[in-house]
Amino acid sequence: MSAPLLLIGLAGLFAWAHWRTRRAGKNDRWAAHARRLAWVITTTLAVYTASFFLMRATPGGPFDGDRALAPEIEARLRARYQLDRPVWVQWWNSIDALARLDLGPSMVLREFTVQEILVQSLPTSLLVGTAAVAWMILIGLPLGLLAARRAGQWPDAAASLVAALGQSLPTFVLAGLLIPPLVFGLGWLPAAGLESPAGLVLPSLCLGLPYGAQLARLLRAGLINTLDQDFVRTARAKGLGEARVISRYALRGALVPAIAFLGPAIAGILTGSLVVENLFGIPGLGSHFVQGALSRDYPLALGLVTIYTLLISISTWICDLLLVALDPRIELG
Amino acid sequence: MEKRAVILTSLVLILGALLLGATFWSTEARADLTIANGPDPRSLDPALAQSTADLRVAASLFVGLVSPDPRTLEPRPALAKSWSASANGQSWTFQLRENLKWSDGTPLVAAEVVWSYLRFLDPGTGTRLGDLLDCVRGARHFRETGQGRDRVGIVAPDDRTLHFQLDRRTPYFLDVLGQPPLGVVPRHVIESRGLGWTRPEHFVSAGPYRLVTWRLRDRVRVQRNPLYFDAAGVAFDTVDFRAVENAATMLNLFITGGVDFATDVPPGAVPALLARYGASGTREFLPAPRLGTFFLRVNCRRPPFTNPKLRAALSYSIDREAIVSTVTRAGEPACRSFVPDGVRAGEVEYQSARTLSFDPGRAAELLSLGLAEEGLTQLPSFELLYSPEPGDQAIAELLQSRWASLGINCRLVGQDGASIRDALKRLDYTVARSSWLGDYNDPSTFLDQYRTGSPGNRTGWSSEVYDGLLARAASEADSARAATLKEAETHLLAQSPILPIYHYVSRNLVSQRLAGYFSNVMDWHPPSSLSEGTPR
Amino acid sequence: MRALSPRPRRAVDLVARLALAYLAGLAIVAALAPLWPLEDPAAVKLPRALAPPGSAPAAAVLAEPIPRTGLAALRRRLFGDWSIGPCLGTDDLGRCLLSRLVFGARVSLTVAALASLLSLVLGTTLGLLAGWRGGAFDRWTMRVVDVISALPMVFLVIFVVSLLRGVRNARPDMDIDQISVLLFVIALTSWLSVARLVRAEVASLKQRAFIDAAVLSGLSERAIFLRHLLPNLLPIVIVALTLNVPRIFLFEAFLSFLGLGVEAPSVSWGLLARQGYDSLTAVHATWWMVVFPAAAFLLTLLAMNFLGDRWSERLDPRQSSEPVA
Amino acid sequence: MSGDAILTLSDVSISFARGDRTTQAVDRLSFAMARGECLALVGESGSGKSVTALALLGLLPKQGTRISGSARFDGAELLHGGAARVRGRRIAIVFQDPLSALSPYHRVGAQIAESFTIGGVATSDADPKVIAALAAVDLLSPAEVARAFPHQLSGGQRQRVCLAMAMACEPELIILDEPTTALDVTVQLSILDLIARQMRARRMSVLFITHDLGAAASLADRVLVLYGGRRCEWGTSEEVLSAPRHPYTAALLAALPRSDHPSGTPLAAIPGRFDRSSLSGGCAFAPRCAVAEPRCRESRPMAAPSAIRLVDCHLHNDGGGA
Repeated sequence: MSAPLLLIGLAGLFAWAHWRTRRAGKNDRWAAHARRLAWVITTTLAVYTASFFLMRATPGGPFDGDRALAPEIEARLRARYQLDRPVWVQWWNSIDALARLDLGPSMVLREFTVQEILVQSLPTSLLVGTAAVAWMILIGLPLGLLAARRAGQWPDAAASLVAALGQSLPTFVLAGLLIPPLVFGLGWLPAAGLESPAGLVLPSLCLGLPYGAQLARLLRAGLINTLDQDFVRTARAKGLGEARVISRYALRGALVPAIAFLGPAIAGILTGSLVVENLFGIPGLGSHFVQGALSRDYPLALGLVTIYTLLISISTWICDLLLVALDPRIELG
Repeated sequence: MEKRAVILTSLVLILGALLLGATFWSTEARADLTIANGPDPRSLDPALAQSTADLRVAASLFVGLVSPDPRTLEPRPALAKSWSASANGQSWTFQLRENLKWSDGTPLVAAEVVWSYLRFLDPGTGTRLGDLLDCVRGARHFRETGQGRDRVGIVAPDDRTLHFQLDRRTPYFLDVLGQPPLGVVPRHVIESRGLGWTRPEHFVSAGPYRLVTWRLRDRVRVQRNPLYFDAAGVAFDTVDFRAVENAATMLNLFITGGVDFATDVPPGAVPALLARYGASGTREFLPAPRLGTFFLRVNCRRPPFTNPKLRAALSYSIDREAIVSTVTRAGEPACRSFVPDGVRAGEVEYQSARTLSFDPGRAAELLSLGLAEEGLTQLPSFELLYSPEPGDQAIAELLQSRWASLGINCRLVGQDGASIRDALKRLDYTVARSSWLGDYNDPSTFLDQYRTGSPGNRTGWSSEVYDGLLARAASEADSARAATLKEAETHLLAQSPILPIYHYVSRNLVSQRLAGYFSNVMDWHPPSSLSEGTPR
Repeated sequence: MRALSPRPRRAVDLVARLALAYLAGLAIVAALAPLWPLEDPAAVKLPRALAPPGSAPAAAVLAEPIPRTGLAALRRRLFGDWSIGPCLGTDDLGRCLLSRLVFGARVSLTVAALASLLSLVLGTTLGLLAGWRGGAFDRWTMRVVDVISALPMVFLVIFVVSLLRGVRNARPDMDIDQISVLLFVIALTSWLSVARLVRAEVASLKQRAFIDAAVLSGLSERAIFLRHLLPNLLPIVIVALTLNVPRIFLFEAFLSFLGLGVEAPSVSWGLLARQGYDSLTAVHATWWMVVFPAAAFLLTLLAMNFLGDRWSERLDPRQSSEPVA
Repeated sequence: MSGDAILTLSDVSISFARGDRTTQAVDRLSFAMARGECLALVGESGSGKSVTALALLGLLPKQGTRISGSARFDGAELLHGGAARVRGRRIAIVFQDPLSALSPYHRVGAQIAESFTIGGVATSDADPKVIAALAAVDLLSPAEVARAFPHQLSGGQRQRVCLAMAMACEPELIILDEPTTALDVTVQLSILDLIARQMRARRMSVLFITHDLGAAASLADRVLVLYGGRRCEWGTSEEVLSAPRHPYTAALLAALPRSDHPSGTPLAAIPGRFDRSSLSGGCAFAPRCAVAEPRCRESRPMAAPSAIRLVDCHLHNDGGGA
């Protein structure tokens, strides 16, 4: 019985945070972290539960195929995966397993447990995701800076054009347009697969470009705002060079909305990789996620939902920490 | 301070990314033969294989008693060296080859083959294709109930002899035995490893190849099995089955030389491919008819389509030629019947019913007749379920537009595969797209599905006449049987629980450097029979 | 005093006006789609399938039953049987691409506009309240935001589509279509980012002196919101919205890629993009099926971004004041 | 003018173009200040004081701003990009609102330390200097203040921080742009006192921008009165403030609350308000001037150069000024 332990632990964490806040004051860092951790777990459980019942409410099951299974076979399969029990019991049991960090066996990829699938595909997704985030920053930062510094002039317009281009083309169209010149024309990059570092370029670019474009626009708006502020003027008056004024002062303020956007963006990059995985034949999480949902592979889909929730929660957590580090006026929630 | 933190974080990120990357980039050298296999195989266990992608991998890893010739599809000796049938065709005896060995060196004996077949039938295994062996005495009962395992008519009198007792004369029995799902699996590994026996570290087989790696969504790599009885005849040492779902990606890989064999092509590219790689080009793209039909199911329990005239009206109003010439475009034959041409029925070739046609006049006539019978003035709008597969939507739109001009209004509902299957299973649909690929080279693999209560029926249609005809055919000799089956098919098409649209063709892109590729109706191209060849 | 903002140049204003005119024009064209002398976007004309722009003859429009009321009837009266014809080419079923783009704009823009509106109202309100009130309300609101944003969209779509089919079968009189589903799902999620941004901005605005002054001067919460917070939030909200619209477009396109987008005979830009992608292969490309939908996306978002930037600069209270010394 | 002028402005004009409108913020302003001197630039809002200060440091936005004339600092031209070389090192500025002038994202100590490093102090040596600088501006616990973020300090503390930052490089000229306007009255006095002491101790030249004649009187050696971007009167603070010759200066002084007036005496307000659009070829103050004559509206009065006293008024110059 691990689920009750988990719930007790969770309540304990909340209680400790509360106690600590009382003793050490409102701004205590440890209390804030403990509360945050407790909320991450709560959110994960809530999302898990919501997805669990959502999945069970959708028609179809993991054992449906183009060819029907004989009733006896289906009954045995259902019994093997405990699908013959009441839904509430199944839910409780799966929470119990989750508390033991056991995500269960996949019902469609029957030779694998969900953990094994994760071990195989999570690194790929992280790799592609990291590269995409790198593209995002590589594209978004200079483009945003350029547009803000030359607001209203032609470099601004050009940057806007690039940003709109990156934002407006669906990933598959983008890939469709990038592949012919880069793969067939110049022959620099492989058409698909991750067999070499070159194979990483196109998928991560397709994945990161839209977010880079969004980042550029947010940075532009933020920079135009902060470049106008008094403290930037003070920094200039001090005799700081323009580069340092921007990197140390103006960017600081402009990064606040950008970082607030980064959390969901990273989540989007991690979860939105389905199309890219499909187009470039990359063995990541995204296709498992959608396939798990479409083929009603309950444990796989729910396991991935859990992982995604954790990844999203943690990335927003990190972004919130970054925000606090960036802007001391913001308190740790 | 922040600067240091930023530098440190980026260093960690870059290092992490490189480390992650290293796990991919240190992979083995390229395989001798790379096949873009379509979606991930769901299982490497031949008994659990269902999609063509699964079966392609299973067929390279496992082998059964016989194996279809890649050119003629004639059953050829595989594990069995010879066989004989009794005069009434109900009793079969097979002699295994000498010195058969599993890939781990364990000898392979007849008892294991029996165990393999019984495992295939065992409801606990969970195979979908169990009805393949329904002709074997007691097989169906065991498969459906889990009872009577020892009464199934498969026995091994000694280590090298196998004996099958059939319920009825089955002209396609050898074709069935040659199917990949009936590949023989190693009892000694399965009993000790359970579900995990297909992992590379435990994997044992008797087929042309053995498993090296299986990375989900990436590839299955196999290597020549030196203990395979015909190991010398296997040309390629390593074969990669790459999981590539997107047909456009397959094409890109093929063109850039990333794969030697692509199993699908994007529909939009077909005309250009035919021109450049077709019969007058490099001959790398040669679509050929195969045993499979794309069709619509009509729910015969949902009014007003309980009326066969209305169903037939739908059928007569489908312009099948338009669909194959504008949507599929790879030379798919428009359906004139449900069973494709070129099917053999035992020793004779099956002549299908060929009663379908595009006849708007007849459709309108049947429509008004049917509506009158149902007391309706207009056909109520109904739903047509289609799946996200490429081309499906275009077909649905074409149908919708054509039917609209006849006053037949339907609403298109795009649903994922699981939802469609569920709707079919619960008979909660009106019209839905479906497809059927024949399991073996005989009309019964198509026609048996519409027998009352058959799991493949899923239309709610039931006809005593049809069931009677099929039962009669089962006991007849080849040519009489073919005629009876044709009569049954004619009845099926007249009743129209299904509306066949087109027959599938193979859509393989095969590199010029491969020899041993032959077009056939089963789209059967085992990698073990391919070899390095001179350009065609 | 505040430093002076750069002087917007005449050319910039001209482009802003052009962008506004384009969007307004697009909205009108889309809203009145049935009025224009276009072909039926769903009318299949196989003989002229995949015809390049301008090469195919216009099809007779009167083949379909004549509508009695509404825009379509007015169109009959104005233009009769005449139509512009497929000057942007036709798709694989011979349908007029121009007409499909116009009717697709209807769906895509409606979805984007409604979802934006909802995200504006819901996201700003909740973000403002959460950022302003802080404490438990803030925590709970942001938790809800977290939970919803962690909910996988694909599930939601599949779930809602299936559910809706059940409702539709039970109540055929209720005219629900896939577009409503799309709206529902997108609306449910598009407000999240706005709420997050607004909350962060309010939390930082709260520290500013002028808000303190407003609070100390005994201004009501409502007045503070309306007079002090909202004007300061507008720039960031507008940018967030112009970020949201492409996200909605892309999500719709993503659904079309999965085959779960709008149902035929409805068209959307996402669907057209998907068809464009399908027609783009290594051996063959019907360029007009890629270029025109992509251009539609691009122009619209470009106009929206440009206008958004201009607005957020204009509306920024710190920049509207005259230079004073 | 004085031979040892540290700053000399001649005919400096600054205008902003925004949209279709052009605003003349500073109009042919000329003055000189001597080394070690404190010059108060006095005028009401909109008179061009701060714009002049920003222009001297090259901090006005480039776009839409037109600057003409010349401003020489120790012989070197400041306008047209020259300010960047001396900014922070030789000329420092303290702004009006210390909260917005300090970066909310950085600790106070780090912001001051940066000024030291600009002045050539090694990063590692900056910290003790920061503490010393903070102590020098009368902050009680300098180490604590150095660790604080601006929003954690009081208004007075912040302005002291700004002063410390401005003085970090030992500038020759320090510009104080209404340094006390945003502060409480009591704090204002202590800050003014601090400035006076530092000024004397460090022998800095100070350009003191204020609208507060009292503050100007207490700090400045000389006073320059500005109206509508134009010079009105220049002279020693004693002369200008006790014997104003320009009607505007006189009116300004009359509007000042005085302790020797019995309470209840209404303040003398200057009638009308400054309206940039009424600026014409004549005297800028003419529309509001009680003694204006027709010629005041027609030609702009310009005093002949003088080292002692300048009054840009027709009436005064008629009277055979100095």
